[in-house]
Amino acid sequence: MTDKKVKSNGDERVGVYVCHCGSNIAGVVDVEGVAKWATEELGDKGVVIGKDYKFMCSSLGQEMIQEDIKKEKLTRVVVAACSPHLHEKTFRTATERGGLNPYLCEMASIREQVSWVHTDKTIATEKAKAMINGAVERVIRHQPLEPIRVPINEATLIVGGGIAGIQAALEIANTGYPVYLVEREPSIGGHMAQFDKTFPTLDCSACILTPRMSEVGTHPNITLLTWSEVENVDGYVGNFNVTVRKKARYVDEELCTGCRICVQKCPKKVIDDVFEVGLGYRKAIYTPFDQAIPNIPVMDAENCTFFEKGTCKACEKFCPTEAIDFEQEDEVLNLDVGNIILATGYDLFDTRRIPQYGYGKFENVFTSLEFERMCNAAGPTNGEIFLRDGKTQPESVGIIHCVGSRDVNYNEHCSAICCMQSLKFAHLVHERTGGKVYNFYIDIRTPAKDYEEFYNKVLEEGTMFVRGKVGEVTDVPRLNEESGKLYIQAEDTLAGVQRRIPVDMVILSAALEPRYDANDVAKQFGISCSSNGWFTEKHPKLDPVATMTEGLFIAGCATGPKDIPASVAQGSAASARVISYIEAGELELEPVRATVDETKCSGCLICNDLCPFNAIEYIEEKDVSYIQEALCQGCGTCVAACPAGAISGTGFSNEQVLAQIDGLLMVDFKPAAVEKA
Amino acid sequence: MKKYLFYPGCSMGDVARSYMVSLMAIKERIGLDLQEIDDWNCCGATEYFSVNQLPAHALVGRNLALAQDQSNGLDTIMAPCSACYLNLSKTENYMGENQALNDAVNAALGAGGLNYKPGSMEIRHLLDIIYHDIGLDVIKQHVTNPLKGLRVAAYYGCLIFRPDVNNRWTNPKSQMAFEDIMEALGASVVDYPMRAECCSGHMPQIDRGTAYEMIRHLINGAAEQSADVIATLCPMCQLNLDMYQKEMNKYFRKQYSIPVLYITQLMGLAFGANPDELGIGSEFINPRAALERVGTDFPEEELRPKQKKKNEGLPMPTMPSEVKER
Amino acid sequence: MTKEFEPVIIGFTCNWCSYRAADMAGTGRMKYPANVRLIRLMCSGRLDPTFVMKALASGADGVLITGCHPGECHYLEQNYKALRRVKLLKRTIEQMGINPDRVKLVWASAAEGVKLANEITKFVTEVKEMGPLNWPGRSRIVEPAGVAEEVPA
Amino acid sequence: MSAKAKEKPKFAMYWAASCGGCEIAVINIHEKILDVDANFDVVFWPVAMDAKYKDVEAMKDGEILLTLFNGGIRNAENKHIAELLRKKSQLLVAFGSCACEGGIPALANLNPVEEIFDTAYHTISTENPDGIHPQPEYKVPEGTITIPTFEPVFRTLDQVVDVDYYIPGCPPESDQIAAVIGVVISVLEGKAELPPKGSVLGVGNSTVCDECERKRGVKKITEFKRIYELERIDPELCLLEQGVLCNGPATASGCNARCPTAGASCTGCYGPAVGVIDYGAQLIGAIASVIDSRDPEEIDEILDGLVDPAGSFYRYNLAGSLLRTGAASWQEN
Amino acid sequence: MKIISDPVEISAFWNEVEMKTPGHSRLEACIQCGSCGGSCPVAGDMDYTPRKIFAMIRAGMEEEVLKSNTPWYCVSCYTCAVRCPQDIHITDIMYTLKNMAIEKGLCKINSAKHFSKTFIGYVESNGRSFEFGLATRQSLRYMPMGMLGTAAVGLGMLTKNRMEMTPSKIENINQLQTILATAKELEVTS
Repeated sequence: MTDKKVKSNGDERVGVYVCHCGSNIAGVVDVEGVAKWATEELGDKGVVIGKDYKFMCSSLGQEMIQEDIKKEKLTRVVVAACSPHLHEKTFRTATERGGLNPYLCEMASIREQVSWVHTDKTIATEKAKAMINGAVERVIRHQPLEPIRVPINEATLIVGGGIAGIQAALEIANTGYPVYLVEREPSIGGHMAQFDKTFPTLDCSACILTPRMSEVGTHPNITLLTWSEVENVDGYVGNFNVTVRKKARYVDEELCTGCRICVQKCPKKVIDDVFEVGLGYRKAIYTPFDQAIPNIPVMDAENCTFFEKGTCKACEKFCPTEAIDFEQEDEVLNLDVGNIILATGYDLFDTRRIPQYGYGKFENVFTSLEFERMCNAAGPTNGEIFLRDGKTQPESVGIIHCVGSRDVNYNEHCSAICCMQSLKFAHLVHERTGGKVYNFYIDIRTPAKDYEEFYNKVLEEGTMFVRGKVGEVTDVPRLNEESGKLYIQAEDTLAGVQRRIPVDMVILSAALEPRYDANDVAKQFGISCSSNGWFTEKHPKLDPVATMTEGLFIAGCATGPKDIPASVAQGSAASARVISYIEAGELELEPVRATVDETKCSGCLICNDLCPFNAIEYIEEKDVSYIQEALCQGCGTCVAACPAGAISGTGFSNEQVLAQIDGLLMVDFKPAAVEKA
Repeated sequence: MKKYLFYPGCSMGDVARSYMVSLMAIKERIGLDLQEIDDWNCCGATEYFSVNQLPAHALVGRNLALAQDQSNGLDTIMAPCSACYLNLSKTENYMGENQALNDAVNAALGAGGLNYKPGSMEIRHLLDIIYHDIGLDVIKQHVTNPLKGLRVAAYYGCLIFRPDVNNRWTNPKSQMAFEDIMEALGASVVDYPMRAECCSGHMPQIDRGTAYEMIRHLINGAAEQSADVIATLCPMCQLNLDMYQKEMNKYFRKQYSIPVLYITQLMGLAFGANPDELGIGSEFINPRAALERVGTDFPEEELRPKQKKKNEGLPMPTMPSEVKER
Repeated sequence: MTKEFEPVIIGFTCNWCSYRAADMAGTGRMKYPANVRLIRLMCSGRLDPTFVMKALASGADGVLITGCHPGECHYLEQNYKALRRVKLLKRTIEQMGINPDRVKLVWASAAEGVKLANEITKFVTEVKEMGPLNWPGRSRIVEPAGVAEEVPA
Repeated sequence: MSAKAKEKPKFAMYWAASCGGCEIAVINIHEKILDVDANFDVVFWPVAMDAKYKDVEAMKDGEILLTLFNGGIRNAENKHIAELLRKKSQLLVAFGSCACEGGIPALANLNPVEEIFDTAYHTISTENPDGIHPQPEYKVPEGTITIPTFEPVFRTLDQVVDVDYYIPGCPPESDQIAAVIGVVISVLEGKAELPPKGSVLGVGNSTVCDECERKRGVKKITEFKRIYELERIDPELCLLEQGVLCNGPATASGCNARCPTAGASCTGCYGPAVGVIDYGAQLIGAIASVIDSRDPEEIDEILDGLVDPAGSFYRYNLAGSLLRTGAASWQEN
Repeated sequence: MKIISDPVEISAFWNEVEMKTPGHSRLEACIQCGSCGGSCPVAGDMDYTPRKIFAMIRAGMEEEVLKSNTPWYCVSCYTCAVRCPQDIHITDIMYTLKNMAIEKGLCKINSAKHFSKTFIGYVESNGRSFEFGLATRQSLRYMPMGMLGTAAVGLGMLTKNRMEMTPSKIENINQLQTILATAKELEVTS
């Protein structure tokens, strides 16, 4: 009942151009024959000329096509030559110069798919004919297409206020464009703010970071939204609409002067699980650290005595500017931005997952981040290296590498920074306690500027290196002389023996892991995570800060473990990409897109979840689905999935493909033809 | 009544008869209905696998096949011996994931007119059943004679947690099953760091020096915590710690004397059964002295978890009830 | 039937991986039988089962569908949809008496020119063994007339 | 016949290979049937009146204005009459699923002729003590009697003759029939134009979901169930989302979603939406897309829940599909 | 000094180990981290740590590996296996090495070998193991010095009614024997 034969409207005038490519094609395919055949046999389809030429891609070849379009009033062009991935652009441009819409040109790859891979001339020639025939069938059903142009909003959203996010924000802001920097925590700074020294130069983390932080805090082009989270993302490159929830601080940012009297007066002391990673205390109203930006405290309602018991309000009583506001509520902001950079960073591996290392069981087993805080002059021990008792200096320290990294039971990846970090720790222990240090490693990886030199330095300081992944950490004596210490049991793989090394303190160089909510974030922004949970780049090497979604960029550890220099570099790279978009003012998108015919759409909601780019939205009132043109990447999955045939795809429509199938099948292998008759 | 297919394993017939006796003595009380697999054969222990693996798997395969044929509706095999438990579940599991092995084993079984379809049987250890299916509440209900003050070292041995082919013990909470059960019986469970270390397996047959050192390590650990009893879940463990304890003493000139009893024996005692109902008396280290204390009060300090003296220093990391699953 | 039967196979290739693999096979001058004729789609997710039905009805003896490896789809996850469609499609045509192996799904990345060439060679031999499909509809593609005549009455 | 009647345009209806439900559907238009009589001279309608083929043969070509042809082409007789009526009618309408796209009887295209006969004559469901097997020709004392020969495949009307319009449905909804007749009449009265040749009449331009009242969300199918396997059928929720295969999304609207509304899943009698080339294939593409799994084995497990895919996706469309038949029914051997 | 001429591609020995291990040993994935050697309760008494054994297998040092006591000292406690960062089936490989050592007559740890063999002897003739026979025969053979001690133990076992003087036998022993025989043939042919 429905027309199963896809008919061409017959009134197209097609030119077929067969390229010799020197002898590359002509050597195997009878190019003259094919061109002749096209004119003679495909006339009924509208082929008016078939020509062959030595090098179609040469300027002469292109001009020939342009001329014919004008002289012969061609409406369609077929070029049988190399792969479209090589010269589609060339011939589309030629077609355009000839005065036709560039998308009315189709290529048949008779070099890569015929002359280079087949030897039998007859068969090769037949296949070439088939492919040209298919191309003709297809091209006469092409629609003229116009590239989609989208204007680029100048504002940029950056999610994550770690060093990568800070870098990106400053680069863009300094170029003169507005930036919204959203940070989940009360202050920007990220993990870097927690560190003491940075390898290999050993300059103090705070000293190099805080100036950048305050620059962000005061920059006229940067709107800083800390204690805030992105709730929803709509729109597409150039015009994203983002909803941000600004959590109640219970402190009026206008009135607060950052004097922190409230913090001093607050009677409630709680363990700081975030910034001090559980190693120190903070108040119920607090700023995570002294140089916090913005310098405005946050009230932790869960622990605040007033919110618990209804009395106290010490902070309010003593606040000189009456900035405390217990009635304050979350604020929901709507931002229009043109581009988005995700710099959401990493989580530290939960070392409790490896029970045999005894973290949480033995008090003197510490994580790398705990140790960073301990070494930090502003940390809980004012930079002194103490055992958990808070006063004794360890005489011997064991540092275990690859805890939760390079281990199929936890994370297969190498966390990249642990080797250098552990070497840094070794140095700090030497420097501050003069104690013995053992590093237990599988391999030492120091592949960056001055890293190996640092390794040598640490070796010279007398750090002991045991090559072996630690079996277990225990406080149970096994050999007679043992007692009262922690014993690190490992195989010294270079000596080929098992060793039990007594230490006072153990530091676990824990793995860097994707954020626990990385997958949700990815889904929310319409990008994807690799199987191990890091954000996926558009291309891991050639486009490391872009994603498959236009206008969405990624930087820093969110894409995989990185040290500070690499994170900073990526922040700059991402900002450069954004700036180039903004400067261009508008973006041209490939017009290969899908569209919904609303009259046919029944709103059955089959297609809506199929698009990884969230391009398909369901319009309740009309009960139909709608495809956001600029978000659509043109894969065509929804076209194939629409049960009502309501979605059609430009450039690859059913009619085109079905016609091409018929076209390809029409020419038979001679022998086969005999068989089948 | 919860019903299971029951694979006792050779040891339950002789060296671990008391395990069998005590299990039989308590099973009704806790609502355990056991249908012994008819004409089961040895699981091969570690020995058979040492010589040729395929026949070893076939050996186990026969048990699985028999169970499958006799199951009528039941899908779980309960094994009280950790070694049997491991071998049964390992072969079951390997046949499932390795087609070649599956074909070979079934070819062998075929010769005996048998066949086993991987996945049709679930293999579980007695501890698993008691803890997950019966549950602590039921146990508590039956405690008439709480083991008050009896200091127990709950010893799992290797093969329950490792290799754990079916991930039955991944949840850290369940890794306290044995301790929890002992506490449910009213006993005082000591912190026993060696709870999951090796009892030395077949080592006494191969190198006594090595074996005795391992045994010493285990016994010493229990002694350090001044445990009255080591509670076990596996004939091999019981045998090594009990039978060779004196030998080990001689070897190292030590005077350890810690009786080693089966989980089921201690349950029986708490349920008010008398010792000989439970096969108590066949141990090499006489448990009487220890058991006489049952009921008498004992200072509670130094129990699991070790009381930490108030910490003025840096706070300890908080232990989550469950480790974050990723 | 003395002459060896030469099947005609239609291939649907993903623009990002397997079509480039075909290019690579070309540049690498790898030889494979000429029986396969490729159609470029943007993604294996574009594969409409109708295309396969059409190809089989119109005289193809086999259909080859190639896409990016699972997890490597240029459009993130659309190749899984292709996988599911092909699976369901195979079940359906099998019921209609067509050997489901005449439809084959192959993952081939842009780097796997060799793999693609080998897969094509392999598939061609497989289809040769299955013999011609020779669906009554096939001559419709030459002369679009009612199917009635070709059905043996 | 009255003199006036002669002036009336001629109407014919024929019942080829089908169940006859279509005929009843026409009667179901109640008093509107009188309009038919009022406006048409019914010259040929075997179910309703006595008429002989020769009467039709005697007519001049195109003498009949409108012929509603229900049922597909299964035997020589169907074919002969189809060709005859084509010649004699100005407007030949494929009426009902069987004529349009094959309908239920076309599912027989999955089996070879012998099997069809065996099933019909020699299975326990048939009482046939003398093992009678029909013969195209049979000698009796009086001579040779013949019955129409059975064709190897079941074909839609437009696979045998040229068709002007299509009215799908199993059977077509009576109000739709009435509406179409209404149109023709108003055309006769010069009040309306005929729709373009080949159009499908009596259907909406969307699909069943468009008319279905059930609540819908995005679909993630983790398991296929047959409707009786559901512990409880949610009266509000989309059946597909409850794991029941429902062809509604792919089936042309026009039936007011009768079945889904009544709690039975749509089986697709109204055929493909306008412009869809192969109903079953389209549906396969859609259903497979919303299966919620990436693991090949799991996918297979889920698909195992779909017993008889061909029969479900091509329930009414096999003859009209691209492949048209199963291999068995035409392949020699 | 010892220099090993590198085996072409993968050594035959390595292949054999891989082939004889049910499932996939993942031996090729070893990164020589030593978490096995670091976790092993008997590493101290082994000729070579498991890690080193794997390196030797890759180097094709068949004789040294099969003569070593390492596999025999493995108590199959699976500690290494569960901790291995590369999920190498260490315990299974140890079993394979034992099989091969016996097969090729390279096993130097007679006590272990014979213990296993005796054990198997009983299993194959009775379908069940037989502690008494085992203990006594093993002691007589390998611990004449310690015989007193063990005898005492053995005696204790009897008096404490923890040992049977006679082995118990399963009913359908023929079936079991056929199965095992077939399995052995298969193992050879495979």
